[in-house]
Amino acid sequence: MSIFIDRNTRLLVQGITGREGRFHADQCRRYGTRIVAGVTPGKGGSTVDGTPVFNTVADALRETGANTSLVLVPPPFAADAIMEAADAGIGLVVCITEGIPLMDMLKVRSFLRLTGCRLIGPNCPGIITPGVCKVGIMPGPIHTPGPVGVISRSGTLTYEVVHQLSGQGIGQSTCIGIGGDPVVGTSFIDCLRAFAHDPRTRGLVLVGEIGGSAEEEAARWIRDHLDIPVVGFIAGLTAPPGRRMGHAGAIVSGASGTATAKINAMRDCGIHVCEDLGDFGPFCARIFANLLLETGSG
Amino acid sequence: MSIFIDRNTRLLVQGITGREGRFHADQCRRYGTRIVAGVTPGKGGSTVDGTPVFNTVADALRETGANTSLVLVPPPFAADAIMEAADAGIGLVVCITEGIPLMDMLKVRSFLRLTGCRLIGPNCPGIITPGVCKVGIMPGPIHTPGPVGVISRSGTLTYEVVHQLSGQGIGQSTCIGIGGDPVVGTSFIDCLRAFAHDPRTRGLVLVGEIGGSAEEEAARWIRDHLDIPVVGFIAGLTAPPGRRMGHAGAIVSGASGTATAKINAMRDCGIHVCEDLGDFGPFCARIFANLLLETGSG
Amino acid sequence: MKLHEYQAKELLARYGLPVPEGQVADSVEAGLAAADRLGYPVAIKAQVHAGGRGRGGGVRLARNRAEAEEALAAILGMTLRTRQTGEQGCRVRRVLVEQGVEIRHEFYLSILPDRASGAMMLIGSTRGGMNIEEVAAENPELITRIRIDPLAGLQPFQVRRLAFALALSDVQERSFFDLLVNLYRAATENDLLLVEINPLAFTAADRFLLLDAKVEVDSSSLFRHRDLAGLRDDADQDPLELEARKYNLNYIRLDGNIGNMVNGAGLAMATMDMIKRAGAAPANFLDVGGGANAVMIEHGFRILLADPRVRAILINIFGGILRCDVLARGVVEAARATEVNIPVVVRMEGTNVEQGRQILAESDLDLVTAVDLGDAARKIAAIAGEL
Amino acid sequence: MKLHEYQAKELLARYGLPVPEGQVADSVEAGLAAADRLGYPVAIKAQVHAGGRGRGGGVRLARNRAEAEEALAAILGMTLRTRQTGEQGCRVRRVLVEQGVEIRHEFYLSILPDRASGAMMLIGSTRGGMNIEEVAAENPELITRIRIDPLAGLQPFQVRRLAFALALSDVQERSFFDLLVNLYRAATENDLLLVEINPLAFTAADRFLLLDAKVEVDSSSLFRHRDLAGLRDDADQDPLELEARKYNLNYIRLDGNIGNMVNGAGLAMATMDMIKRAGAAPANFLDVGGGANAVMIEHGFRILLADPRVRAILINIFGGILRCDVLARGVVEAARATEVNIPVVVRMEGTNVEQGRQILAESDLDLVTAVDLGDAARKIAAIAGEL
Repeated sequence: MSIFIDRNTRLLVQGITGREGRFHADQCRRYGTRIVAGVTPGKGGSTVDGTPVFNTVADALRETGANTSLVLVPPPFAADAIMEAADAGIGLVVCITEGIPLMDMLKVRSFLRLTGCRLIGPNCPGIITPGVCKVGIMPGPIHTPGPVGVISRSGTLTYEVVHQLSGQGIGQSTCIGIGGDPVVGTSFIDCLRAFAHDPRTRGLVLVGEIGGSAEEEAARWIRDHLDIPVVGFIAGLTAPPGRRMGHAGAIVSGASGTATAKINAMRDCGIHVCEDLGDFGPFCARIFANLLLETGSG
Repeated sequence: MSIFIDRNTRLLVQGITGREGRFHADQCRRYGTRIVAGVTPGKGGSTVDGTPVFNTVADALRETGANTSLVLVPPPFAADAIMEAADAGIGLVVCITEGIPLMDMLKVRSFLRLTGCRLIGPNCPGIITPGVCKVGIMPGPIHTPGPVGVISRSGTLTYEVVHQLSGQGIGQSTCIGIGGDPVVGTSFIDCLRAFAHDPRTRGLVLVGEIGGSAEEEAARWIRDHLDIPVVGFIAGLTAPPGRRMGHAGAIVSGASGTATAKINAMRDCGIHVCEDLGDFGPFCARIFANLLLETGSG
Repeated sequence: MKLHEYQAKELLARYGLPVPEGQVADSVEAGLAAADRLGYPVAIKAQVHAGGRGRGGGVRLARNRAEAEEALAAILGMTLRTRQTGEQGCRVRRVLVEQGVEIRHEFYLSILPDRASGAMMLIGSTRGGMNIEEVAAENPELITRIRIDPLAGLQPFQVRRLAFALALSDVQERSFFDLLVNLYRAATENDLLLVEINPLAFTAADRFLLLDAKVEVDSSSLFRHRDLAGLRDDADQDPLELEARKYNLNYIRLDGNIGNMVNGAGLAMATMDMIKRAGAAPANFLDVGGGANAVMIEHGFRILLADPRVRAILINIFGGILRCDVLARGVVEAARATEVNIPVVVRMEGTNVEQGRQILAESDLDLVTAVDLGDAARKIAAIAGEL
Repeated sequence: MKLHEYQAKELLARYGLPVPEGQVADSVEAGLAAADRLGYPVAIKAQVHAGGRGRGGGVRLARNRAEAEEALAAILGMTLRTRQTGEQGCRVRRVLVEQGVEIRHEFYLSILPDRASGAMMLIGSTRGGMNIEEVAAENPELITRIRIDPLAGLQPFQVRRLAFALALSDVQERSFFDLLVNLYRAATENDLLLVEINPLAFTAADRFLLLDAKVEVDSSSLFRHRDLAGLRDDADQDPLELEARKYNLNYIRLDGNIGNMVNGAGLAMATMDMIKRAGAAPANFLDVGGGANAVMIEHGFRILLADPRVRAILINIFGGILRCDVLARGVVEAARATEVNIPVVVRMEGTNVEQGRQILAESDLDLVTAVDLGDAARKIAAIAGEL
């Protein structure tokens, strides 16, 4: 099993006629994702690599029954694209776009609450259920199916973590990049809640970074609700305060949002925090040892 | 049992220092409703008939633990008052005010969906659980406790109906006036859904009128979900098309919203429609006869 | 509250919306002067609160001065009868004289708060210039309805959706966004219950033009739109309805002869229905408000008695909290003050109802007391049978 | 992107917000002329992108011409050191000369998008003129935070709540509503990450005045705010950071001596942390973007090498989909083009990683290949040990 995406995912790609859109749509398709439609305003009626393109999400939904959308459009148009998908009745939107104005995201979040649509991202690599369905820009081959769920605020750091997990024979149930912006559609806790209902997920990896307090809140939620092993990692111990470290959300403001505070909160809540990224795989192999014996996926 | 209000209702009255506000707060109090606070901006710190008055709902909530609000403020300020209550965390708002601009109500409805607050009204008499709690302006003594739920778009017409029910010894579980405006906070179906979960409610009375299609939708919902006897009444058979009959929502537009269509829809869905208001009580006594024998409330 | 076309266009023009050049006129001379200034051809359009005025002869095109003079003379002062006005029709006191334009295509466009969805609704169709209800009945697929959340407001994707549905050309699409944004602002900022542009023309000069505009303002919102409140034109209103409005009474004239006065709109409708069931016909709808009092009742009596067709009156007050003794005294005094000389059936309910009935019975007036609604219906039926 | 106080006030004044009369000056002469025009007393305030400038001596009050001249001479050209600028400080090139006002009370007011609640946040306090973080630490009950839904916008009840919390007088309350409405509009229409008015003065003339204004604009929004984009002042920026921005590289200078170049911000932070764990210190943060390519890597090399403190470089590229042979060729060419003469450790991962490593190994450059992150850490530790 998995969370948010599975064999029933019928993917629509917004921005499919762009260079990035076409490339990543193709990568998802090759991974096995069922891509049913693309949307680019004004390009309705054409096809991209065999996928029909529509002018509006409403058209695409009516014609193809898409239920998930991957948004690969530039920042000025991304918020509108997300709202279009939500308004049309898409249940899950995954937005990769980096650099969406914060005010746009605040409005999008309220808009989505009115429609009941879930957004993953923006500024994220997407979501993948290894061996089944990939909705994002992450490299497919580093993933292997298995019992560990991965949630992360980062892109390539997630790939690194997953790569090391797979290297140790630790497969993943679903890997989600929630995004590096200060305001994202789906929080750590939203993911945790979903994983808690997935019986196949029997261990978790949480990859956080400086800025905000999402990791602290997630840690407390884990303490109160989960009894499966959780490994944590926090990037940014050496980040100077007051500077945005690449991600719009990665900033230590005054005394809040430091890596140390997050690591301490995680430890206090029983999370196994790995401090050496170079040793991440072996560290997880130790924590998840029982898990691997049980499932035989090691 | 009952729906929406009960012994745990802790009522706040917005506009309590006004003439109407004070009068109806007192009537509710005399009926047994626990009134814990009043709100009138600028009158914070005073009391009305022993009830403390606050400047803001947030203050009132913090100091008194109010969970329900009765809004008795003039139309220009009513939408803001409702949103203030919802924003502060009040779970149920009952708004009596007539004449709130429609655009205000549209915004209020979306705002309430963001907060998860329920609104009854506006332009309604309120809600009463006979013998337990009254949040509204209806005359208390005409009500008697019992097994029949009443839902209505009207004010005095509801009193008439309830009066005749009580006259026949048919008590009520909860009576709700959902309001005569075209856009209201709680629909017939919302009420039906709540009544469906109330085991003590074993019969229903639905009082509708011309305009819109809420009665038709309610009738279909009843057909699909309920198996208790339902009596219907529709006002406005003689209303001319194109004219608003007092209530902002009571208008036949073209072929839509006629009393005949509603009556037919109700009959088609198995609802017992009473066409003679003068005979309403005896009509209900016949329909609810078994009910009364079972409960002994007759 | 409906606006006249010329008022609607003035309002919309303030939002940067493109309307034809035009001028309102209330005489043939003024109309001709306007036409001369605008240049021919001109359209001459009756300004009345009724749809279907084109079919009723209220709109004419004039290619020259002579035609304009003829059209103005024909329209000004005419009694326009349309499906909406009914038989009595309504008199044309004003016309709008507008510059004629060459039209490439006509669209339909409207924005209104939608009671079913609780949202703003944007409606468009390629079938402009036609009655939209007929299009809806015959070609529903030619109508696009787009729901707009009232908090979020109009979004670019919604404009795109409509633009694609209307198959707009590139040149049309370019100005369509601003057009919709401005129209939406006009609708929401002025609490319009309807703004309907039918047709929205796309002209030979490659621009959109609001050829006709129907606007209805939410009367409940007038406290915050003083400017709009001033645009009310009651010339075609029933004088009794106007009189009732002065006293905050909700009165609507109907065709029957049994006057009735009720507190509360739902109960008032139900009372009308009861009169009909009793074999008579209600002369009116009259809601004196949920919390009726003696003064309201006196005003109500005066309104009812001002209608010479009224042969009997039914008063139905469900007071509940109201004290019936006070109410009964009000009814007696009002009946005396207005010198009622037709049968009056009074049914009331509320605190002290026995004392109330006694006061009615002891008065020197010919008031018939009903103990409940069934009784009231029977008594009205008896009176109606003797009329 | 931070604005200077004078830019912020110009922006806010366009929204009808009351700011003191003032003029910006970059010389003593210009400052004096401004002061003469405004009349004494005047406030003279350094215009730098750093808080705490008052304590650092960057703000002075001058009661007459002589004091103004002295203050201007002292502030213009000074190197201001505050908690925020750190030791190197920043040079004052401009001052704002403002009319002095008599103050009755000082409030604190700010509006910002709040990441925790995902809403706009309105913050107010009666403790104006003080560092709000200190107030929050010592007297949290004196700070009122009001959450504003971004779709619904600021509502009257929210203004009332703040007005009561600040215990405003009637005369204050009357203008407070417009003040907040305008400030909220300024914040949302300009994509401000922060607008902080501290203090908001209530003057002896019974009016509010924005005595100081701190504004930060969302850089991501500049595509729709051309006017604001033009206000960027990079005078105090690190030149390498400016250079990096030209190439869309995300570079931040740090205090160590191990340069590093990584694709992706999270991995870049983690790589810095690894360098620290290896016993060395990162010289920088450098994110060349998730989809790194040869050109980006060459630009990255140039930026790293332009810092004379850098004694070794670690390149960490997790390509995934990227082909490592292409990447490796890019690294080799870039290293050659930039004439790197310090140790470079390269760790990369992705398609064709073996060919990539071979290309690195076969180049005539002194590139150290690491097979994984652990290996990279050990190799950097070894190099750092020899520095």
